[in-house]
Amino acid sequence: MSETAGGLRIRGLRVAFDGFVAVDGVDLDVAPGDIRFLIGPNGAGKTTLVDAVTGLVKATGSALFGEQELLGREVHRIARLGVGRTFQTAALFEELTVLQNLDIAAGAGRSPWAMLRRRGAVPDDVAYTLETIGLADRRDALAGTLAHGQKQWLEIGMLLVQNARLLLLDEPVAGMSHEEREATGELLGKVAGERTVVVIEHDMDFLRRFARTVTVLHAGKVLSEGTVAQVQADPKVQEVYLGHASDEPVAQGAEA
Amino acid sequence: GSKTGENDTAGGVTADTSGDTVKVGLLNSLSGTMAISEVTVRDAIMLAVEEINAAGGVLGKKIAPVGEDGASDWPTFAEKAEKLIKVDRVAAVFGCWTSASRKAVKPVFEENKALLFYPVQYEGLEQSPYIFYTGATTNQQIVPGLDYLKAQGKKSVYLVGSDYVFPRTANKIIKAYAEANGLTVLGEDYAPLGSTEFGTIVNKVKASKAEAVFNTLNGDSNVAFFKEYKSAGLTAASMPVVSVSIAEEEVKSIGTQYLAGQLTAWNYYQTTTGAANDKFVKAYKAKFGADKPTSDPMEAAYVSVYLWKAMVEKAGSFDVEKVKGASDGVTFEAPEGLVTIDGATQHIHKTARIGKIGDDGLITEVWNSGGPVKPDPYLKGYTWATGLS
Amino acid sequence: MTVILGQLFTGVSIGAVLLLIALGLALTFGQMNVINMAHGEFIMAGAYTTYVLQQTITDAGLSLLVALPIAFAVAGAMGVLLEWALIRRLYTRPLDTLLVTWGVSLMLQQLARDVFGAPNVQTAAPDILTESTSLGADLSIANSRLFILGLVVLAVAALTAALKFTPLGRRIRAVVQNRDLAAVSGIPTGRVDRLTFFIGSGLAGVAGVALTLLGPIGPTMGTNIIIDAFLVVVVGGIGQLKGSVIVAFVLGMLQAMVEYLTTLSVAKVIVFIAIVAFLQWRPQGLFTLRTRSLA
Amino acid sequence: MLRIEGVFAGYGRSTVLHGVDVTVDDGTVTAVLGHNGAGKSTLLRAAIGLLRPKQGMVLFGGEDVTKLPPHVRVARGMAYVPQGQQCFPHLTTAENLQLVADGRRGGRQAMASALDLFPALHGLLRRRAGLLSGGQRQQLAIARALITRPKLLLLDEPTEGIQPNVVAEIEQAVLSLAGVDGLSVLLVEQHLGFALRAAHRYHVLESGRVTSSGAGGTGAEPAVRAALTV
Amino acid sequence: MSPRVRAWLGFGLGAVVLFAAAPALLTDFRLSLLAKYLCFAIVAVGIGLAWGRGGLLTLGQGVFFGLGGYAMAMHLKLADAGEGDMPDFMQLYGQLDELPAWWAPFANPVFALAATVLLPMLVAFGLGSLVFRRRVRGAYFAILSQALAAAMVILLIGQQGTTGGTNGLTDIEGFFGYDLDDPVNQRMVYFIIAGVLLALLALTRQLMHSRYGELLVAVRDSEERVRFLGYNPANVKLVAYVVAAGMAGLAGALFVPAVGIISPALIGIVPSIEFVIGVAVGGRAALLGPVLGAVAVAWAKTALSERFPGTWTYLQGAMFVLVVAFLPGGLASLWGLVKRRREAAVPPAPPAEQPVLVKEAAA
Ligand SMILES: Nc1ncnc2c1ncn2[C@@H]1O[C@H](COP(=O)(O)OP(=O)(O)OP(=O)(O)O)[C@@H](O)[C@H]1O
Ligand SMILES: Nc1ncnc2c1ncn2[C@@H]1O[C@H](COP(=O)(O)OP(=O)(O)OP(=O)(O)O)[C@@H](O)[C@H]1O
Ligand SMILES: NC(N)=O
Ligand SMILES: [Mg+2]
Ligand SMILES: [Mg+2]
Repeated sequence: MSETAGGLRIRGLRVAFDGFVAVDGVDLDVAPGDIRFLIGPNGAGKTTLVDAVTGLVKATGSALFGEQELLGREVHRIARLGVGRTFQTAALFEELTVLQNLDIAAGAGRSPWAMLRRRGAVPDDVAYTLETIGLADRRDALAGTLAHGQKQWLEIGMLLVQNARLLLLDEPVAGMSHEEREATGELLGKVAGERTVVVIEHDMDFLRRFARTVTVLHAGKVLSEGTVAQVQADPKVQEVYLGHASDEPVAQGAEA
Repeated sequence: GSKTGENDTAGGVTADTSGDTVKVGLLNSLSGTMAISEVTVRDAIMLAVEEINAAGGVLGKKIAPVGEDGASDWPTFAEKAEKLIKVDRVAAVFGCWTSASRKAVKPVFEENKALLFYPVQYEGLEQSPYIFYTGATTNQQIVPGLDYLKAQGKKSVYLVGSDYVFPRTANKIIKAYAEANGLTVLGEDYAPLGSTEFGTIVNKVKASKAEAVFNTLNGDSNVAFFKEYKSAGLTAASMPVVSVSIAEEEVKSIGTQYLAGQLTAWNYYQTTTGAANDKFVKAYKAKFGADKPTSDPMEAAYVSVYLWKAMVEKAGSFDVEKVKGASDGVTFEAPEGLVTIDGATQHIHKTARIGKIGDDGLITEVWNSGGPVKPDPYLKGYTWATGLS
Repeated sequence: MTVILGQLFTGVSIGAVLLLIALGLALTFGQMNVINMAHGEFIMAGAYTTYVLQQTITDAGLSLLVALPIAFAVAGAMGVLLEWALIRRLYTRPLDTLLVTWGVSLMLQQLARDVFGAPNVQTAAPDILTESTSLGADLSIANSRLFILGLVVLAVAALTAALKFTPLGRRIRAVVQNRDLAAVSGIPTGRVDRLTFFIGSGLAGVAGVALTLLGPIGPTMGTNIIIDAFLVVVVGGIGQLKGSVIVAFVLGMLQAMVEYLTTLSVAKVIVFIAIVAFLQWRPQGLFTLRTRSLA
Repeated sequence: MLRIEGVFAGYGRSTVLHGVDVTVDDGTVTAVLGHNGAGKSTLLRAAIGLLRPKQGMVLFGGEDVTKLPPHVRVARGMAYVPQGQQCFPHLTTAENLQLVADGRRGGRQAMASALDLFPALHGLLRRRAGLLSGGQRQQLAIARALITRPKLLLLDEPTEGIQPNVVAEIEQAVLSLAGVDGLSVLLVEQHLGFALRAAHRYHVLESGRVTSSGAGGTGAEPAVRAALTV
Repeated sequence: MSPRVRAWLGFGLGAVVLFAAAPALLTDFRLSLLAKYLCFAIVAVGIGLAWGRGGLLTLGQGVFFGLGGYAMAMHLKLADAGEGDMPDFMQLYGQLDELPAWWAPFANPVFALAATVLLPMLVAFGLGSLVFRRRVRGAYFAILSQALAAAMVILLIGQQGTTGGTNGLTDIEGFFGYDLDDPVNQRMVYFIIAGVLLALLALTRQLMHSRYGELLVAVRDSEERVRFLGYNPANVKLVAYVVAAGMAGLAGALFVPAVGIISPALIGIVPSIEFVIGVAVGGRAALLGPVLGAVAVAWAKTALSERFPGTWTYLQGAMFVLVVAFLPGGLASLWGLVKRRREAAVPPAPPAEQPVLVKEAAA
């Protein structure tokens, strides 16, 4: 695996479910090392886009990570190319400990021989990540017993040890307190650069603090793209997503 | 330990005959698919044991039965046989129904030089030195059944059976017979034991336009087969079925609605005449209920206990080898008529009977062999059968 | 030609029997995820109910008709008892229900043996159901099979309507999909579970009554058919009644055709191979309900 | 309306709540704030009856409901929106709502007004809920709870995953329901701004204990932040 | 005590029980029964791995047990028959003129021995590859594996001439030149079985505690998630399934000299479920649970049916029901429960709560 992050280049991505088009011809370029925020109304197709890129749903078009075409590959092969993701509702191995969760995430490239042996000491990257995500003291707790927010941190931690070069994070700070969002944001800032990060979020404060570039999806299409300020100022975005003053009725447009 | 081929160092286990009782083993399926049939056999054995005990026992000792459940599972039969022999040290074991269970226990009895009395009609081609066969072998049931069909002028048959040793072997014999006797076998079908879906088989039978059906189905399958048979518009008049595993008990569970007029081949029916049978039927009903019919395997099991008693008394000992040695020519006035042990084969002379199922659920004899038929498990006396064994 | 038509009908009727047996499972297994190995013994209970009724109601036709609702109630009640005593503790570990109910099925078989005796028992069928309807030259259709086909059609229609359109149907489905959420949505989950189990088991009782027309009535009558019935539900797609319906008839047809050309044993093996092959194509059964969650 | 008194609760052998007292007065909004893992969700689960307290009492409308199962509490007028966008995945959106409306007087109308609050759901009525997007599911979950026309609403992070303009709507709705219809709300929320704007009172939960409480309103924010950063 | 020390002590204790205590205390008959139970225990160890750790409820282990058993029995039958001769049953039922081609290689002891393990593994690999890759799982897999057992039985029964049909292969007299009638040789067979069991336990322990073992649990909990980490869960499951099949095959092979018969009755649906129940009764996820359970269930079956031949099925059924329903961790969890009770003596034992809001009904 190359040590430099690749960029993500999506062309004409289209996902349809029994006639309903969830992602409708999206073009998207994320430069290597960027942190791109992906926002848009509920049901705009953000998660579906990530699903398509990671092989969970079938899609047409093209999604290149670096030189590699991702579409049409199996999920685990895409993961091995260095694409990692988190889920909108946390998906952990609930009956394994925090440490075991991380160790498994770290180990997809291990040889069969290594797999058949015990984990000796805690691997360095795992130990480091445990500290980073603040779960060092819950190392031996079963993941199923973590609180909601802790689970999300663990998920991010798993991506880190997985050494993913393209991180696709689906609402990573949902349910986190303000301080924790800050910490998470800073963490993301740190890992970007050598990795390319795509974050889906609805928290505008968070977005303002940490986004470099933003893409707005609406009804499966790109509605707007640019810097935080540009996007915020876009009346179309205000209309379908941000809303105006709280007393004004807001149009809902996500679904026909 | 000893290598194969070296002299057998293992001796038999001698029965425990100390005290004033002698133990015998009862080995039948009380659970699982075969319980349907085997429980009645157990009942018949118990009846014989009680009668014998009431009459003073065997060589002055009361019989103490030790029951084990074979659970319709052949390896379990083997385990339980070994337990009866080695732990309980019984003088003889009565039981088994399916040939598969007998095949499973056979080495156990041979290895331990212990006695098994096997009470069910079977496919022949076997002769273990430690088994006494009190049910019919093929020349006492299958062959007479075929002779009867031939005498009725039937020219073609369809063979239907359960998928296991007895029916497959019986059908092999039937085919050999058919070839030599101008009978055409129009088809042959097997259903796994316990199978209850006979739509297709009956369609095939019907389409074959055979003049008769020879039925070696066992157990539950018979019920489904005959219900389907009647539903297809086939009757005893248009296409009679000769069955070799349907006795009074099965008739009762299928219903005369479906069976009336059909034929069976056995050595005994509840309606068989004679004082010995009157006594047997009366005693059985008194013990187990007036609605409980007696049947051929039950009778054979009942007889087997008396035969063992007679052998023991003739030998004057419970010792297995002595009992075996005394067996030849031992007779018993059985419900089916006089039976005699053939010491050479350890089978018994039995009267063959063809019966017709009546509306009352009883089977009445329509033909018999006129007297006991000498057992011929390897069909050595039949030229058409050369090459079968 | 008549043979082929005859076999076609045999296939349909095998399918009808399969479906009748599988219908209750489509509820208890398909909807509730309970792998009830004692389902066969509930069928047996239905058959014995017919037998017991015939001891007092001697008219075969009448007793059969009376037996249908009573067997439904008897088997249903057994189901409720089972649910209350055991199953409700096992909703979080669905596969364990298989093992527990296996134990229950052993006990029920022994119970039948002790109550009714080890040998099979007999019931009389109304004469018309032991005969056949002739459809011209050599082709006839067994009335008992027609009766069962009618019964199945009726049962499927009623069950479909109940699940799809009634509040009860919604509740049943909601409870299995998310038990806690159902509870906090105001649904008495315990009662819904028991009711579902009552209906599913009751259908087994009805199947038992119908089976007295075709096969043996004895302690082990349930064991032989139960695996096939589970296969029907699995291949049809868990949670989907229409899948079970289609699959039952397709398997019945396949079985009849292959058996006609070969033997019953070969037909069973081929059906199995066909099922494995089919699951290669549709691993979650004919009809599946996908969700986006990873569970 | 709701009084939680000295509740100890947890999972298996571990205790999460250590003697929590929280009161929600009639027609008011009470916010529960706290870090991840503090026990906020656990508190709501104990309140609705998914978790039986090891000790302590839950009183609803003056009645001790500690031993009542959840569906009975719902019948008495409690409603609960769990954390995590929960739904009945194989039921359609309409069925998810209908399920709660079934057999309820005025259910049909309640359903209509819940849908008015979340117009985005209109177009999704025939889609199975398991296929909805996260935010759509969350909207559905809130709508579902409102259909019972509860007296007390337990909301566990209701705005998680919802687009900003809809968050504003929900905020409006909560305020108006509490103000106009006399609904009481127990609100767990990370979004401090929203929580304090909506709440009449707040409690901060730390490691299963209430460590500070006070009156709501945006003015309380500094105090709460201070309490939370300890 | 460190886990490693405890493990060694455990193995030591096991060895003493199996190699010293049991042979000293039991009669030949009971020892031969124990040998049989230990064969079941070997199957159970494999199921513990595949099901307890991997979540693969395999209701068809009888098939692999049978493959191993038949491979061994075929060799022994051929050896009994002697060079160039056919086994007795073939002459009786098969009326074959010569040995079927697929029997011939089993005359070679090395081939036959290898086949006892490799054949089941190969079949498991074939079926597993198909099924796991297509993500057939949960109840689907369970029912399918059960149907496999049914199909296998039907197949064997249908081929009476070459497989012995329902009878199976019986009347096996020798074991690589040793006469199986001789109690001394029976003991030898027992010791081999006990040794194999201990060795497989050691192997399984290593597997369970390895990274692979953790991954297996992860796959059980969330197969899809594992995929997103770059693993192919199909392969992870396949390993457990194939290993379990190999163990079952070996157990079947050892069963033949111990009991002297292999037949379809040992490999169908019922025995396959009984294997799994043994594991559940003992404790599926623990290392020793399956062993304890398999031996306990088999022993109880023997003991109960001897003592209560008419009613033992009630007792057996009740045992399955009670243990599985009320003691999900099996007998192996009793120890932990007792220990916990004692620890929890001061604060009242809290009621166990169900996990909250199960996101979606598990398959
Ligand atoms: N398998 C599917 N079948 C049908 N419709 C689907 C399927 N998956 C997603 N959808 C629909 O596609 C649309 C896009 O969903 P997606 O989850 O991508 O939205 P999102 O942008 O992530 O929204 P949110 O912010 O609420 O998470 C939604 O309307 C959803 O209902
Ligand atoms: N099912 C469970 N089993 C065991 N422990 C649990 C379970 N659910 C939660 N916990 C533990 O209880 C504690 C409190 O969890 P809870 O979900 O109430 O926190 P929370 O305050 O709602 O956090 P968040 O803001 O992340 O939702 C946490 O430490 C968690 O690990
Ligand atoms: N011997 C028989 N009927 O199996
Ligand atoms: Mg989303
Ligand atoms: Mg929470």
